[in-house]
Amino acid sequence: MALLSLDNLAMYYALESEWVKAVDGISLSLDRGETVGIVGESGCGKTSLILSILRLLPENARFVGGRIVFDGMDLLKLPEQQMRRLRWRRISMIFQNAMNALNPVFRVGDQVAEALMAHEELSKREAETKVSSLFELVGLPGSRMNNYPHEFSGGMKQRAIIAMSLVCNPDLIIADEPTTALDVVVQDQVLRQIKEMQQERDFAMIVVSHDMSVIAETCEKVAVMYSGRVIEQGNSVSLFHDPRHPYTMGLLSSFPTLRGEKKRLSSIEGSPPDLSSLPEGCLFQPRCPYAKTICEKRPAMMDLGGQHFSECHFADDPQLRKTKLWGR
Amino acid sequence: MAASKLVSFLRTYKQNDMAVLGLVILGFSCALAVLAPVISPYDPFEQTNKLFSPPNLEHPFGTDNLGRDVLSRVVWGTRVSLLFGFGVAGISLALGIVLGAIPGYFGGLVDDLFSRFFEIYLMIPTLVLIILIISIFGTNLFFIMIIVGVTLWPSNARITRAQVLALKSRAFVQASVGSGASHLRVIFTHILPNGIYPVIVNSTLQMGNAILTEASLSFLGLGDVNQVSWGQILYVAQFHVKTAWWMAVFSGFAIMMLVLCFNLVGDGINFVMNPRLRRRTGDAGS
Amino acid sequence: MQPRQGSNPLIDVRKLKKYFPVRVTGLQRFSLRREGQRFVKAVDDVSFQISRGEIFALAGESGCGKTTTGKLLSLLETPSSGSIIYEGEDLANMKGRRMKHCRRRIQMIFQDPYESLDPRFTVMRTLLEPLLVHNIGTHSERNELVSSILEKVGLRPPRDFLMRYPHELSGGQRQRIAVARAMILNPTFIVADEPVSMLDVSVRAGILNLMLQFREELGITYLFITHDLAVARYMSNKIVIMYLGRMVEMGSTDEVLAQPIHFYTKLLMSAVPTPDPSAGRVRIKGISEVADPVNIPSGCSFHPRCQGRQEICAQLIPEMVDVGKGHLVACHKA
Amino acid sequence: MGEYVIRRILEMIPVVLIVIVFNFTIVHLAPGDPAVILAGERATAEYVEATRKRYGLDRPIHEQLILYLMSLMRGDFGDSLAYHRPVLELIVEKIPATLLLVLTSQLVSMVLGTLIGALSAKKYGSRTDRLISFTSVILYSMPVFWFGLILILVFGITLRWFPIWGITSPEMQLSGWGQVVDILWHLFLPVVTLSAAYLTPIFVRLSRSSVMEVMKEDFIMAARAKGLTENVVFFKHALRNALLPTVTQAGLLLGFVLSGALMTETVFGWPGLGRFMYESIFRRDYPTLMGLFIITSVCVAVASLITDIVYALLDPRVVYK
Repeated sequence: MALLSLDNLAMYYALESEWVKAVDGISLSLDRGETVGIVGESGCGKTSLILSILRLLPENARFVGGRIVFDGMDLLKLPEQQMRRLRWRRISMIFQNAMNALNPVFRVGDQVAEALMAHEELSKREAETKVSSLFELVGLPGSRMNNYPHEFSGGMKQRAIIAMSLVCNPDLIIADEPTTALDVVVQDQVLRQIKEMQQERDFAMIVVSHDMSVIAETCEKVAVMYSGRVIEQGNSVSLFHDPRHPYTMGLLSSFPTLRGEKKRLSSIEGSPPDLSSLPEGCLFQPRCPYAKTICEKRPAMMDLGGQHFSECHFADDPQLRKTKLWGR
Repeated sequence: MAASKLVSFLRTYKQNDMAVLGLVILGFSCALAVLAPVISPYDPFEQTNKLFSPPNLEHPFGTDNLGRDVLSRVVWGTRVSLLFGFGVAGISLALGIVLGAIPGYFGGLVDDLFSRFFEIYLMIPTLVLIILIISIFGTNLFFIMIIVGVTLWPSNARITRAQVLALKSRAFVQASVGSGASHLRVIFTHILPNGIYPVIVNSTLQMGNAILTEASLSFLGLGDVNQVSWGQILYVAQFHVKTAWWMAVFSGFAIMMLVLCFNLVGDGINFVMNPRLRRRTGDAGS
Repeated sequence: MQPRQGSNPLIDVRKLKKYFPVRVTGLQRFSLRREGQRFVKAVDDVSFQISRGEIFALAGESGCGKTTTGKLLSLLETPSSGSIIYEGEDLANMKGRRMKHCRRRIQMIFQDPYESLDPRFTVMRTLLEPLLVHNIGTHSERNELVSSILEKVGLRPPRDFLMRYPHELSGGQRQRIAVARAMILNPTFIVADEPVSMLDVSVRAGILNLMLQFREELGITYLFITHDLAVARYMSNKIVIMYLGRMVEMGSTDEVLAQPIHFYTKLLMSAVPTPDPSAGRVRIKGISEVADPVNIPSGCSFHPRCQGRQEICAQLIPEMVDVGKGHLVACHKA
Repeated sequence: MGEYVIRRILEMIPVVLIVIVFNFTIVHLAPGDPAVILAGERATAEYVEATRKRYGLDRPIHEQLILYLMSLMRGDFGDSLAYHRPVLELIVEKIPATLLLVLTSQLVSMVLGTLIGALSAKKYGSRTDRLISFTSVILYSMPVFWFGLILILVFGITLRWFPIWGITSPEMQLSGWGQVVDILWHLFLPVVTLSAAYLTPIFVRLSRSSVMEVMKEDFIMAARAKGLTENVVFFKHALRNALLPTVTQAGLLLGFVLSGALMTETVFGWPGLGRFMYESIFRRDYPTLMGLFIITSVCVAVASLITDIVYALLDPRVVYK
């Protein structure tokens, strides 16, 4: 049984006169110890999706359909009290901006210990010992526990956040753009740290990023989000080597690489639809160079075998793969 | 373009009913001030032998120690208060923008001097200073207006400075500088239009403060005796609270309403211009 | 894309320095113990030449001084010392009319398109401003120019965009407006500071290709500032790698990125992830983080993080040494 | 820390100097003879001449300033025209009463205001929030002395629950705890006046807006994600951070607070600096008014120092060096 499965999940924000369909029918599953990457551009609903899992949404958010099943429990039916106990103990997070995720007026160590003591009957002393050894594990001197966040550098804060996410030994860690704010060398170190921790502790992970390279290097499975939906998903090797959705193909040909041959890049013209007035047909159709009349209809998720799915009418059409869609 | 901006401003402003209430009171007060000679039933200076008569049909707000009609005095007092409020806020706004924009934009020594000055200003109890000056130099209304205006400008200057400082490093301002625009052009077309609204809000609040200050000074016996002002009425009233409560109650209420409307309007402008104050909601879930 | 290395470069930067005094803030201001004034050496002894029609990349991590260098070259900051020779004139400490004249020729594209357009200005007004500042053309000529530049940056038809405000445009569209604003004065040199790093991945290529197109068609020269080596590789023909205000390696982009010599360049390159799940990459274990720019290490500022450090590295600042084909490295081991 | 305090005390010197120079300038700019201003309009010719000698008003202007500074340094603020006693002595006598009023009101207002404002922010947009906001803006709009008069009218004159004048009831001849209770009883209405119509609304607004700001921070989301209860999130993480701007503002408001206290004292006959100032205005007692200006400035400066220290205790990011 999957550790986490989202089943046709839909979460909208209620504005005064309209719905913003931030998550609009997403299905996704994740096994123990597995890492899935969610990739998408700003405004595609990826942050809303992960906050839905933890039920940490603003008050105007409404779940309008679907289920979130975690370890057999339907999270949307769980009373708030139990949901709160589940947070961090079972599902923890690594935040995008470590600077802002740490409260500036408390010691870093205390903030890590706080998460532990909220869920386990421990004395302050015991908690501190545990935090200290965790600090050493992520490569921070244990004595640094007593420092305040402003005394940490960016990379150190991100390490502290990693330590914090591990403190209750969760089954699942959600990492929201874990390295976006960091320089490339530190990013590399942090990503490696996360990977090492995962090998040691064997937790499952959801990594959210706009950076295809980060996803490619860290995740076994990838889901590509566009306008509140997952439009393609599969294991990362097949998705990166054989994308079956014009959007994914476009994304992959839109950024340069440091290694390998130099190719002319192409961009995806236009912009994603407004989440409060989505088009009737395929969401990507207005920007798609391959669009045909059939695309006026919303495509169904097509199973391409080998756990590879794509929401394109032509996903199994060999012609799509042969056509050079992007780049003049 | 300007018209459409005004329309959209008013549309958001309308959502805040308290702010609308403030605007209504303000309109009413302005009308009273303009129409005072027509509306007020008696001459505010006219002394009669009906001393201390409690509110009745003839004198809805009663009469004072010299037999003057309190209602008429309150109506006329609106003029002085409004004039004082606008005058003080105007002086403070003009000084504040100029003296705040210069240190903010040019920085360096001028800015250091301004910061030092402001720190010192904060430690000076302004009311005591105003009292000292006015008690020595006399209580002419316009003089008081200038003195109060001159003591209030630093807060406008501080806000202007902070705004200018924040805006001048913004990329769109840098872009304008980089394209060769002059300092004045940058300040007047990019910085001030984008940064002025907190200063406007503060000025609105200062109008209320100015009116309260005038009332306080009058209450302490430092008002202009040649003017009919609410503070003057209260000054006299304090000696007769036990016998003639109406003298104190109505004029004080008038002050409160006028100050209230400025505060509500200030909040209203802030509500429109500062989207962060509006409802926290998630939208396009980035 | 071989750089046409002319005998007289468009821009010749010599021993450029920019030190910012460290401002004491908050309560430290009240300290009785006044230490000597300290400086952040944002740009320290930087020299390079940019030829006409070249795209010259400045790369490095945050705080390496690349943005400050860009500001110095676009006249938004004045250098502490050194000179920037542009068409035979020194831009450092330039003033008045001559400065205004140079500003017309040198334009800038900023990182954040949400920041670089005045939120109260329509597209029309944003694009008219530089023309008005320099008193170019008649009313109708100016309108003509605005429309044609919108056309050139791919915002078609222009009339659909003229009356829009920045908040009514997407990130990519805004950045196109920013490019248009830089191009409308017909400049020779453009400083582009991370022009795509704030944009969504899918629209980045559009901006990059637009800039390449202007180079090909109009011979625009660019200083291209980026933290992303892959983007630098795509765009530039020459590259400088900076670290803590100093240049560590310079040369043709292909050469430097194919055969990096400085340990810092190697470290940077090894840290860049690959968008290919099956490609393993060799990672150099990085040591700690960039040092505090106020307390730059002695000698080679990179030495505490360097795998190949020797005794001399802590004592002597290495000079840029030519290792052949215009490839320069500041390393004692080079 | 100690060094920092010394530094801050040294910082006050320019403030005091500026205030003194200000006084000096005013006296010399004023219409009429400075000696008459300092000696009082009804003073005899001999007394005016004696005053002229005393302050050296017949000497060149820069010597006068130095003389004035010197005499102030000796603690000689001149003699009160009304009491014929040294001004400094009179002022020092009045400080404790004002301090009692200001500190009590400030404490009550900060605690109440912060909690009410936080509640308002927590229930943002609700009926409670609107009620709190509206009430506080109304209270804030009242002239503080008028509110005092109304309280006197209602609770003092009509209901006779509280005394309306002074700090004690001398006719009751109380001592010990009885006296303390008597003072508190007299203190009640002035404190209510100063808090309700002046200070509390300010703190409500400050606290409301800063709590609202803090609640949007990422670390609040992080605290919730950690599975902390909403109370811990709010009281531990949000309120502590929201206090910081409140304390800063409280420091900036000190001059303003003093003004309110002076007005309140006037209405209630509270025998502090405010009442004293009122009497001095009435009697055109300029040496006293000038002395009051200097002393109140020093008081505000000291209070701002204390505020800064409190701030530093709350915010670890502040470093003393």
